[in-house]
Amino acid sequence: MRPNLQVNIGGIIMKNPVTTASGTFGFGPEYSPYLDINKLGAIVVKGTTLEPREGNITPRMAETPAGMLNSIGLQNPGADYLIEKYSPYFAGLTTKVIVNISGNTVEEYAKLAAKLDGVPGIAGLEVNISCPNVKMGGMAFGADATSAAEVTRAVKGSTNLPAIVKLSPNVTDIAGIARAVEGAGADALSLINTLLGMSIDIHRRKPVLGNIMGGLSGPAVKPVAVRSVWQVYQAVKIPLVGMGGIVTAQDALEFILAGATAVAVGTANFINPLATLEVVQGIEDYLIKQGISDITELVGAAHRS
Amino acid sequence: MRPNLQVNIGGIIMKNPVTTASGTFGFGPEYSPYLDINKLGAIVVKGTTLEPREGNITPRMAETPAGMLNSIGLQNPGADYLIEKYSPYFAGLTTKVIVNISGNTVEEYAKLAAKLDGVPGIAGLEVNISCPNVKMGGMAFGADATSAAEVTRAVKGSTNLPAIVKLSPNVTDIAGIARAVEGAGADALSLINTLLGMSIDIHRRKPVLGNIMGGLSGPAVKPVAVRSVWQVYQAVKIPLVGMGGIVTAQDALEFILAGATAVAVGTANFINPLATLEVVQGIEDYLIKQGISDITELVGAAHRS
Amino acid sequence: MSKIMDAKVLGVYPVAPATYYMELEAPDIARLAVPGQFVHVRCSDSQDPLLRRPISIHMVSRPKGVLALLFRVVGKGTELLAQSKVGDIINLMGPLGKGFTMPLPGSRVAVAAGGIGAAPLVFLVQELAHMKCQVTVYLGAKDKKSLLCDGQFEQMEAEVVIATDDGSLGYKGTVPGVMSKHADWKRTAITYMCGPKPMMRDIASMLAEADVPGEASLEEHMGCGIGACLSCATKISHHGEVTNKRVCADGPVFPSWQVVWE
Amino acid sequence: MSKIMDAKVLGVYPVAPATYYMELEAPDIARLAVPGQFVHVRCSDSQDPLLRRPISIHMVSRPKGVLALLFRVVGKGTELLAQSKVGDIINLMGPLGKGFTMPLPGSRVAVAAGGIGAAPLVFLVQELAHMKCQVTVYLGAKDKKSLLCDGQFEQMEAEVVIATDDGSLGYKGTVPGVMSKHADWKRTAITYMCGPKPMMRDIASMLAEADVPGEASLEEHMGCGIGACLSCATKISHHGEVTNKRVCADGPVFPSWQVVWE
Ligand SMILES: Cc1cc2nc3c(=O)[nH]c(=O)nc-3n(C[C@H](O)[C@H](O)[C@H](O)COP(=O)(O)OP(=O)(O)OC[C@H]3O[C@@H](n4cnc5c(N)ncnc54)[C@H](O)[C@@H]3O)c2cc1C
Ligand SMILES: Cc1cc2nc3c(=O)[nH]c(=O)nc-3n(C[C@H](O)[C@H](O)[C@H](O)COP(=O)(O)OP(=O)(O)OC[C@H]3O[C@@H](n4cnc5c(N)ncnc54)[C@H](O)[C@@H]3O)c2cc1C
Ligand SMILES: Cc1cc2nc3c(=O)[nH]c(=O)nc-3n(C[C@H](O)[C@H](O)[C@H](O)COP(=O)(O)O)c2cc1C
Ligand SMILES: Cc1cc2nc3c(=O)[nH]c(=O)nc-3n(C[C@H](O)[C@H](O)[C@H](O)COP(=O)(O)O)c2cc1C
Ligand code: FES
Ligand code: FES
Repeated sequence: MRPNLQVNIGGIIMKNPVTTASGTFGFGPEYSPYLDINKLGAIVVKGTTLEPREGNITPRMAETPAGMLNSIGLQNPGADYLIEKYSPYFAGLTTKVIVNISGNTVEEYAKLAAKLDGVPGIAGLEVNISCPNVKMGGMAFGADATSAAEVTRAVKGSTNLPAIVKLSPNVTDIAGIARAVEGAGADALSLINTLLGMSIDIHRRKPVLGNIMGGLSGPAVKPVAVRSVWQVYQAVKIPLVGMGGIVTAQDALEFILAGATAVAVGTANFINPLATLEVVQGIEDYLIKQGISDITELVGAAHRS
Repeated sequence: MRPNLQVNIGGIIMKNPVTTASGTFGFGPEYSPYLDINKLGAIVVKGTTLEPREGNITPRMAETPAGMLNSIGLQNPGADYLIEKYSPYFAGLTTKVIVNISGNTVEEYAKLAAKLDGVPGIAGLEVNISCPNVKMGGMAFGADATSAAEVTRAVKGSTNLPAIVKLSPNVTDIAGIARAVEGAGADALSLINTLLGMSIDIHRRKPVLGNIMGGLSGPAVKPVAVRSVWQVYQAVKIPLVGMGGIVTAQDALEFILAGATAVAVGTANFINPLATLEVVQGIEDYLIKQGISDITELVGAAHRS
Repeated sequence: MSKIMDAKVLGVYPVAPATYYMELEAPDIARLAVPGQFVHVRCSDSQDPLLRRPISIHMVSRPKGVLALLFRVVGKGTELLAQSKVGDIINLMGPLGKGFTMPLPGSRVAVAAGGIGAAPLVFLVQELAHMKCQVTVYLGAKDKKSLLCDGQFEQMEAEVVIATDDGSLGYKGTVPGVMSKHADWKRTAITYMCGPKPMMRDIASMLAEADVPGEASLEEHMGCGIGACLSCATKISHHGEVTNKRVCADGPVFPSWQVVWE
Repeated sequence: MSKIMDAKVLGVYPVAPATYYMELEAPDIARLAVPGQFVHVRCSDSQDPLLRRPISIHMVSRPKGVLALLFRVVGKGTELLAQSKVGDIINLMGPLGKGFTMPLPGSRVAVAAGGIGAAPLVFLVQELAHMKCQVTVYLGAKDKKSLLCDGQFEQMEAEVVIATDDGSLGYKGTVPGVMSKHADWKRTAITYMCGPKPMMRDIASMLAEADVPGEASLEEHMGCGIGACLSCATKISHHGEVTNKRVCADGPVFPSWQVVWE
């Protein structure tokens, strides 16, 4: 018998626990030539803002040991374009589509949440309060429990869509922020966004990235991400979407055992466009081999061993 | 003409800017079969506490992508043993020896600092307020500007030795803590200590490390470390010792350009016991090639480009 | 047919200082590729280096199902590629990106190549030759021994005008330098270019002044290579409006007058 | 003479499922090594995998300057080692650690080996044979085809008592199981052991009960391999006091009655 892979992320029913990390999978169609997107539990699409944004200056990407820095800076065509151009495509998918949203102010988050409410094809929102690459609407909100809660409350007050709040690892106490966000009504949490980092070009004697600092992602950050999921799992009751350096099913299982109900694959898509599907398959194989009939039994199991 | 490599770290004159990261180089003799320690600018020895400590349970180490987790937990023979057994050896070296100290309480830091004052062979103290591997005497002090300043003041009030305060990257605002520590009288800062991380053994379904969480070091953390040095350089005037993932002279130069006056090699010693010397040589070669006569010209140069 | 595949290495040969020619068995790419497109190459199975490397399609042999690359070793990824052995398997994505716009058959065109920038232009000139175009290649390099592909261009009956920085072969100077002495390119349908940014910027402004169309193949650091991550943005000006375009998916070839040269 | 060196691969051969025998040109190690010591091996030039891997010294040929390793592929590092080719250069540190305590020449001794634990014991039995010791080897494996080094032990004129988990060769059961049926080891000067922890723990308690000395070679995950990082701590009880000792520098061989088996 095939094990149950279905999970519930704050009201979003995913047929399996694997989704994509925002900003690494475009809006979906980019990856269609490589895999059947409908086989994923959900896709989380590129960070969207109320108005279109051009993003940061280039270079926007630098490779680092087992990782990469990006400073895209939320380049995106804006919410209206998303609704007009992409939502029909989303509505045609059988996988769930989650839109990642950012704002410069609490009001912008609220407006955006209201605007996306009821748009066909959108199953939920991921509220990005942790982007290290923009001056406002980013990490500032996520660095502090009070403002993180405020954004959460504003979003929840403006939409009926499930809200997954995305946490930053660049904080002293991620569990405290998680508790505040849960208290403000978040349906689920996702973590981690990128670690703030930078590289210097020693020949030109200046930062590699045009924007100086960027967000570190990829395998390098996995230990920090697993630790964050572990700590937050102990602090809250709402479900967690774990991410940060997941390349294989083994990596994904570390997150699930640490307490994640679902996982997202980010940077690994660039290396292997089939990574998400391989993770789904590998999780299923593991469950069968271990004689576990339901993935949810595994969530947080490392806390109970 | 050979360029000047000499630097001054808060009163400790180093013949070149390269030292070792505490806990990765033992007390020195362990590496003598591999290199002439006297060729280094300084060595920073294993974290020392007032009383001997047995450290954490095993496993204490796990490899991660381009990095490693450790949860040694400050196993060390205690200050008396250090003074009796190692200080004569230290006194015989021509390189500078810096002792890394930790305490459970502010008073313990002060006592330790007083005890090491005037011990022959000890050139300075590195005050570890950032060890993620012990319940007390560790990261707790470094996670908060007030307690970080308090420890600094206590140490400075108890010793005439230069005090380098070692900062944790596991905080929301490392620059703020740096400012507080500078204000409390620190002679220099070193950064970064390890990032809090963990790994899970998916077969045994429990954390790999006996202590659950550990400190992440190695190339994986370099972008976070360079960013931290960059931010702290803008915040304080005292000299910085940069570390975190340095393997080559190129890596070390990134830290110097970001604002470090000296650099420490840690995890790389395990991979290549000659790494420190190769870094010294590579820095000198770079200076010659770039026609720079004094290393200090390079410190923070990426901020001025 | 997927755009991701394992390709077998058929040969790797050094052809100039730190420069290698590699042949791979990749029939799908050979069949579908057009000049100016690239492949996104996994240089190692390990996580160091982590990301793929974009390399232009240098030549294809459709009947043999062979893809040829020409690359310069500049870091870890290209070093690993250079070390690969016959029979090794290399994972590729491709063909990716939009290639050069082909002129009308029989047109007169110019091609400007600087250094390793010659790599994609061989495939281009191959196609132009099939289309009976009259091609002049302005080919630049640091010195004689670094010069790439001159023989190939000549075999395809292109006129080749050589410029070397040190004058060890042909004109002493840069490609824009030698072009400024030649007026030929002003009378062509289009000038295609690939090479260092300063070279392309200078040629682009010469073209703009002479009111001749041009296309430039750009480089930016890439993550996904397929338009999803927005790492590879480049500023493109269209009807006075400047927007960020993706080198991997909207390019790598752009009209030279639209590129915002910085 | 430094304890770090580049060694040339002279040969790599599969000898059992996922198990490889490797010869390296390492005259300094061959000259200095004693049984029970190990080398710390750099399996890759990249940062993935990052750390060295500790591998026991399986055999040395002093006249030829050859070091032999016997290893099982369990992950990335050993996989890379297994893939190395003749002529490849591998960086080694060694010989490291403290080896076995040698008995008086001509003594009667027992050796207990489980699985890949046989690797260092071949070097040991080689030396014991030179010392004209009378050696009984209790050799365990999962099954017949996984059994290691039986031929080598026999060539060195040791008595070999075989146990396999599935009974496909020799006694059906574990090494402590077969030892409990044999009384021979009780009359030896010492029992040396290397193998899975449960095996060594059981033998250690049998030895303690019979009041026979023993030495066990332990494993812990290692950073530096030379005593500097304290990664490889193991609990050792000495005169009732339990302290953390370093497997790399204070061991890997410890008196079996002092090991705190957990
Ligand atoms: C569309 C396109 C086509 C290209 N075609 C060729 C070709 O045919 N032959 C050839 O020799 N080179 C070509 N390049 C450049 C080639 O991609 C880089 O030289 C290569 O990525 C360097 O990798 P590395 O690991 O050796 O160097 P490193 O410097 O170690 O690379 C570090 C990081 O920077 C990126 N990077 C470094 N240089 C470049 C660059 N010039 N362009 C984009 N990314 C870079 C790498 O991809 C990697 O992510 C092309 C680049 C692009 C964008
Ligand atoms: C003193 C000593 C001698 C050894 N001698 C031999 C030998 O002769 N033949 C042999 O096959 N194996 C031997 N081992 C075990 C060998 O070191 C591991 O199998 C090897 O490190 C696994 O590396 P990997 O990359 O293949 O596996 P991975 O599981 O990918 O390794 C991940 C990390 O765990 C460490 N690790 C995993 N297993 C072990 C282990 N059993 N002991 C120590 N570290 C481990 C690795 O070194 C690495 O840091 C010895 C171990 C020690 C401590
Ligand atoms: C190129 C790139 C762009 C990203 N853009 C966004 C974004 O728009 N919104 C967001 O919340 N996270 C963004 N992220 C962060 C990822 O969603 C994810 O949290 C992070 O990369 C860690 O996962 P990974 O290591 O698997 O990539 C981006 C990451 C990358 C690499
Ligand atoms: C095994 C190990 C032990 C360490 N012990 C200490 C310690 O006792 N005191 C301390 O301040 N830092 C300690 N550190 C942290 C290092 O000094 C250094 O800050 C960190 O490893 C980052 O540098 P690296 O990436 O070059 O290793 C230890 C690190 C490692 C890997
Ligand atoms: S490389 Fe990802 S969009 Fe171009
Ligand atoms: S591995 Fe470093 S002390 Fe043993």
